[in-house]
Amino acid sequence: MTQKASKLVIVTEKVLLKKVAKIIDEAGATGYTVVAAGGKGSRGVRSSGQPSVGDTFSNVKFEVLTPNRDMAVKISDRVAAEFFDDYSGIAYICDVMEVLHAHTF
Amino acid sequence: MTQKASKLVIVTEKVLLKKVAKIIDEAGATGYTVVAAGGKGSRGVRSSGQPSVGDTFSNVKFEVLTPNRDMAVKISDRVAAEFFDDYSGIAYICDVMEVLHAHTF
Amino acid sequence: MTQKASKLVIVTEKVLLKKVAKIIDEAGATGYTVVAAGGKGSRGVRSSGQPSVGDTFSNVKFEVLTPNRDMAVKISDRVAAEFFDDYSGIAYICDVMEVLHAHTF
Amino acid sequence: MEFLSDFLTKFGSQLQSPTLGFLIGGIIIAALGSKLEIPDAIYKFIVFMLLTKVGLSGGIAIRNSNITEMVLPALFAVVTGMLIVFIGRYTLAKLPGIRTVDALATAGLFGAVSGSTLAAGITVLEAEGIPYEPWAGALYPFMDIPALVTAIVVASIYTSKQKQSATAGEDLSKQEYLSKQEYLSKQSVAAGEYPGKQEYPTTRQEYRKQQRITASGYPREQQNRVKIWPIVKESLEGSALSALLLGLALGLLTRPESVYESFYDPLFRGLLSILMLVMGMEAWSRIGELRKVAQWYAVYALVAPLLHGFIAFGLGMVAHYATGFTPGGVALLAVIAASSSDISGPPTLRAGIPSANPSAYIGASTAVGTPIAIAVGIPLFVGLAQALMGS
Amino acid sequence: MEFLSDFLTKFGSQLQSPTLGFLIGGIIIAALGSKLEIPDAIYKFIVFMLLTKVGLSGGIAIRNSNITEMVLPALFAVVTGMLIVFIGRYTLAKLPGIRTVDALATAGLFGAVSGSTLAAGITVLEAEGIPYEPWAGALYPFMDIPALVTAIVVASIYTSKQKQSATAGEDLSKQEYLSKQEYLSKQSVAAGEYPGKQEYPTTRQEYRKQQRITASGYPREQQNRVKIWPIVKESLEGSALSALLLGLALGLLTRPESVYESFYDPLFRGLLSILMLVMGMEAWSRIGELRKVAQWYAVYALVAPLLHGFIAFGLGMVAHYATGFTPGGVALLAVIAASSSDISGPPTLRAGIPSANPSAYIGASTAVGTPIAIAVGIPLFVGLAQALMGS
Amino acid sequence: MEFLSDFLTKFGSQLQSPTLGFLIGGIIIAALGSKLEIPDAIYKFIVFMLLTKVGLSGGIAIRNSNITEMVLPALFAVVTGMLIVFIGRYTLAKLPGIRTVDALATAGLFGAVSGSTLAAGITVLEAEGIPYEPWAGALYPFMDIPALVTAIVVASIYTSKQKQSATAGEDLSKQEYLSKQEYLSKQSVAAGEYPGKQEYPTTRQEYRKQQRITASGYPREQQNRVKIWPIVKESLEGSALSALLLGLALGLLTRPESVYESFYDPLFRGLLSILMLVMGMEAWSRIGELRKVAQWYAVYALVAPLLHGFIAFGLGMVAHYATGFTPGGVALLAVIAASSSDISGPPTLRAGIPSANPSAYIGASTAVGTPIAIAVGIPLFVGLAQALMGS
Ligand SMILES: Nc1ncnc2c1ncn2[C@@H]1O[C@H](COP(=O)(O)O)[C@@H](O)[C@H]1O
Ligand SMILES: Nc1ncnc2c1ncn2[C@@H]1O[C@H](COP(=O)(O)O)[C@@H](O)[C@H]1O
Ligand SMILES: Nc1ncnc2c1ncn2[C@@H]1O[C@H](COP(=O)(O)O)[C@@H](O)[C@H]1O
Ligand code: NA
Ligand code: NA
Ligand code: NA
Repeated sequence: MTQKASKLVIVTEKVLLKKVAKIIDEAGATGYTVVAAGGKGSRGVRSSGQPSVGDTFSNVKFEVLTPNRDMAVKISDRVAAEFFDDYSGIAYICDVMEVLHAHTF
Repeated sequence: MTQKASKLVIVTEKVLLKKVAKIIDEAGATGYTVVAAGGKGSRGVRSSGQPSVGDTFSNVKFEVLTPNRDMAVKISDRVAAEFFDDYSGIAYICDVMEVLHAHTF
Repeated sequence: MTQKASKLVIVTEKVLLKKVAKIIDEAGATGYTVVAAGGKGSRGVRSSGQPSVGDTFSNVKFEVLTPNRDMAVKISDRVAAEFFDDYSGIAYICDVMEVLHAHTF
Repeated sequence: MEFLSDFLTKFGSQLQSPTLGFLIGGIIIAALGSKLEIPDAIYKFIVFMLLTKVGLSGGIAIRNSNITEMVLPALFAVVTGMLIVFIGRYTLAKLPGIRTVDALATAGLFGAVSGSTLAAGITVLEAEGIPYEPWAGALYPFMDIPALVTAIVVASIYTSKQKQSATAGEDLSKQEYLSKQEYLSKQSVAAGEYPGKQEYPTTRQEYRKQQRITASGYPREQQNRVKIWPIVKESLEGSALSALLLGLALGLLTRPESVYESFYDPLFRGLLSILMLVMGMEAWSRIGELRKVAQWYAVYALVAPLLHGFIAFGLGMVAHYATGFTPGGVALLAVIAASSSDISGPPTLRAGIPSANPSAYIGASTAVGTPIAIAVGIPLFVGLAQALMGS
Repeated sequence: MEFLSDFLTKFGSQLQSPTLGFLIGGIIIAALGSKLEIPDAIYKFIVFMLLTKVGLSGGIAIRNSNITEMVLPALFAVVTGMLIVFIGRYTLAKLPGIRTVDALATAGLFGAVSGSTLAAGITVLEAEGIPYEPWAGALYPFMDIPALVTAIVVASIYTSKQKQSATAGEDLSKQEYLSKQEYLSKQSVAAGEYPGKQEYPTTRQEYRKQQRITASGYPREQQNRVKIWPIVKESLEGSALSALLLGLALGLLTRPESVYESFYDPLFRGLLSILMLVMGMEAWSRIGELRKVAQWYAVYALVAPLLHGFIAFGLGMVAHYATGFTPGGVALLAVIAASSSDISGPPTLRAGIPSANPSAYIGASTAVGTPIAIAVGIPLFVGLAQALMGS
Repeated sequence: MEFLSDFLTKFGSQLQSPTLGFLIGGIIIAALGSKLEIPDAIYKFIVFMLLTKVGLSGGIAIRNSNITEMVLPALFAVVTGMLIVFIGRYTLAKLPGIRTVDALATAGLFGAVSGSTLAAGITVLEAEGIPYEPWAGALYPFMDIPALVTAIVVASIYTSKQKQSATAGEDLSKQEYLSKQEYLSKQSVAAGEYPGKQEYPTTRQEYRKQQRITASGYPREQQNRVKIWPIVKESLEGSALSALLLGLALGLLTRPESVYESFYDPLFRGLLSILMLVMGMEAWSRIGELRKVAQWYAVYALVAPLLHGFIAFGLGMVAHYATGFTPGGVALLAVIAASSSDISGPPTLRAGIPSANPSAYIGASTAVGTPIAIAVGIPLFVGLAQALMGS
């Protein structure tokens, strides 16, 4: 018996790492996965003064599996409301995931 | 004529990198992609003694495209059976992928 | 009112980073996200002479959200035509994405 | 006249100093498209090494010195830091096409301090054999923090005021907006206030007009009072200031002479040369960002380092005559003022004035401000200090 | 009495040594929330440099020395390493609320050796001018590997026994379980034995009760005999031990004096100071993990380093009177025993005793064990060695 | 005879030099499966440091020397670089089972220059006290770039010719192919010319046959003329050559003596020892790739470094008798020729001859070519230089 899930993806600026993680936690998600990402969007702007000459990525990509679509949309709405006016970012969802194995879901 | 595929995602501890890769290989998948990941789940535990002060991610995320759902489930079952008792990890699947171009699939 | 989208994923060699990004730009996508990736496919070959002893990944994974399937297929076709004869790589698509929040989409 | 020719000679020889040579070298190889890359880990390590060294030497020195001498220069550092922000508020921000928040963030960054410029200044003073108070490097936080705090506070007050008048004036449209908003939050519409491939809009009002369906403008909780302590804390916690203060404390409270002399001191110059190379490459790569914003930023970035340096030099001379602050110390105070923050400042401002455009302030500081401070400011103020000593 | 006052003086001056200063500095800035970060690449490089240096100097020295002298101390190192595990097995593991596998892993880690603590001990001996056998650093693997092997072997035997009795006792429920299992593997149910946001359960039996539908418990293939060679191999292949042994071999077989004297030796102290900073920051960041597990771990981590050190010091003194092992060498043997592994040990244990909770053993070792070994152990055993020399 | 015994003595003592010791040590620990890892950031930093040092010392020296002396050796470097490619074209490429593009890429890589081998050569010359022209390191680009350009140009010409004859010969099948192609591009079929888990095919024709539905073969736009400047530019922009040229320019135009003497020079040998370790570990890890390709690559990689070195040594001796090129300079020219590029060459070739198999050229160069050049080439050519000096 697998468990249907929605997968919310949020790509935004690295400086928001902790703040977005907190929102995800507060929404009651059982966890999240985060990877370093680069990218290009409508705003070609780097958020920090970190050397761009170096080899660092300035974005982070969050992936959150939620048991229902509502929770994902709630997280996305809150992140967008709090940050997307001033920071670059995108949020999208895919509703056809199935969790095969997890410690809690 | 595109080729339908299932995408299996496994997020688990970095120390298991080689062992999980071996299982994927043995199951007959044509390949896999792996990225460094951080994350939070039910167990907020780091597996290694590697400094957490540093900038390293302690998880890895595998993505495996398989021609059918069965192969993905088989890989997932084996990884969960061998490791998820003792190591943190999650496995989920998405069945609506289509491979557009690949050297072998 | 969310916006339906296709998600194109291209995993290929790091040396092609800029060239693939250019193709994506030219196809009119609103953006892309890229992460460092490792992996194994039909060709177990590293593209560069960069030390494999080090800790670097030699692939990149692009994720591009496109408003329609056609744009994604166009990008994928061009990348495959220009590079997949000589470089390793895979391209696949998932058509059931929904963009929740974005600056332009 | 003699001073000018003296200065030009000094400037000519400065151009041959490794510090400046590597800076210019970095600009040139970046311009030529070189793929040379100083890895991020090395960059962070170098910053740590340099600022720990500055801290250690300061701490060791303070142990044996009369710390009350530091009071007046430290006070002047605070004054300069705050003054720089207000200068920006009433010059840069008044120029056509400049958003006030962008101007304030830029002025804050130019008021804040660059560890690498400070290190370069110390190297030149030592190469020229000009004595300076060993605690002078510790003036860093006294200018850095007040500048950042002032910029963020003034920007917050400004933004609140703007919002209130906006609410008053756009009452009706706001109502429409809110009902649309309710709809949106239920239907999860793609959102974001920045328009697509257009030019960066200069006022919030413009934003609204350019919106697509993907627009945002979510009702944000009103933040009424700006809290100062979190800003100070964030500054102190930054990696550069942390390393400086750690070194200071270790120099003061422990006996780190053995590692200082065998490790931190001898590696200082060499590591600085690499950091200068990075600064040069950075400067070039940020030029593009500077081009995207109003040209006034380039003008400001050209003039401000020297102006700020002169102000600090003037105040430093007051301290020179009042309490015997050495000419070398005066020069270092001026260099600190001329510098603009490259490591800790930008993230602090990004969080503190989120509506400001980072391309404006980072572009202005990194692409023009820092090279000017190092290439023109340091030889200028060191030259002035030598003239002061001669007199 | 005199010894005590002597020791306290030494301890006071140790507090001012750069080694300890940077360690405490690291704890403090981490506690204050500093964003200072020593990149992972730098950390790995420093570990490589320090252990290669220890190896090189050992190898160069062994070339000209009578290697048979090493036999007794090496034997005592092996004995100490194994003894430490059994002490843990019959003290820590017997305490209430402590899982046996967790206790064994913890004891294994405390029996294993920390390259950074060893390097810190060498620095203090050299600063105090106390002579020691140059091959003493090479005692590292003789204690490290036996401790890890013993811990893993004992844990495996314990676990197999537990499983057998469980199978016997839970025969019926097992049948139910297996049939459920078959069902599961066909339907791919989400699985995993650890419960959600609850406290870490202390027995496997508890786990079962807390299970949700996502539970696991897949029939694992029975591993009947523990193989020792793979554990030894894994230890030897670890980055720290590899660097030490590489240095040793190069020192023994080639003539690396030129690079040793121009590079590895002069950078040693400075790099060590940075490593101490990392250790301090690590210690603070692991406190949280320690809090999640039973308080007995903190008690163990406080007492064990000194106890282990005293045992090794005692054995070392036997070697001192029997074969003339120097007091400095005795102190170093004690420091090695007092240290707990921070680099290679944890991953080896994670793989070797997978059911043990890393929060327990890494928390105990990094947050408390290592600071105690460096801050209390090193001055204590060096002081004892000096007393021994005086007598 | 005497020379041979002399050489063997020298070779024996070379085996004990840290340079070679670390190289062999790296091979051995990699073979033993050690998890020791020199982080990528450190590797890049070391390469930067070494080549900047070589550049700086060259630049400082050129300032005071008669640069016209450099003309003949530089010309010979160019000739050698190009010659090496043509030798590969008419030997390696003619062997059974070798694809011409693979052979050309391999020859290009062996013609190009390795910064680490050059640095190792300099260290040995200095250790032996053999004088050499300080600008000799600056011969690097004069051999490196011509070799890469020649290889890429020849390969492009070859490939175009092949395509034309293929088009002529396969006219009918091509038509079928194209119509299939149209279908494919509408239906987005999985594509790619390399077959699955089979052996690497040696001709393009073979590829076709092994194709699955996932095959590719998209009509590519015809690139008629190879442009040379982009290849030269790409070489110059590579990180190794950038650092060398930057150092050269700074040494020539500024006064970097202070940082050179306090930083770049003293760290040179130590950093080189670490780089040698990396080279050794790399060599081992690439053996697997070499095994996948025809054995002739191993033979070529064994012979070519010495052959190329002898050619350059011969030309260098012409310069010795003609314009007084020192024996040390001759040896360095030979070492440069014997070396094969490890940093900038591979990506340049990957982009320039994309159809060549990187396993072939990187495997041959890294796994065999570089160790041979360092372990046999350097002592051989240094020994020859000493014989030349003695005569
Ligand atoms: N169409 C897209 N596909 C994938 N990622 C995107 C897309 N648009 C934006 N992104 C990601 O979202 C980040 C922020 O976008 P923006 O706010 O538009 O600058 C970019 O840096 C990309 O990483
Ligand atoms: N709900 C979730 N969404 C996304 N990733 C998750 C989720 N839960 C767990 N993970 C990932 O799986 C890893 C292991 O989870 P766990 O075994 O529950 O500690 C975490 O570190 C996350 O990276
Ligand atoms: N079945 C697969 N699933 C996921 N990723 C794959 C798969 N096959 C190939 N890849 C990725 O695509 C890259 C190139 O594949 P290839 O061209 O077959 O060597 C590999 O390095 C993997 O990262
Ligand atoms: Na300033
Ligand atoms: Na121990
Ligand atoms: Na060559």
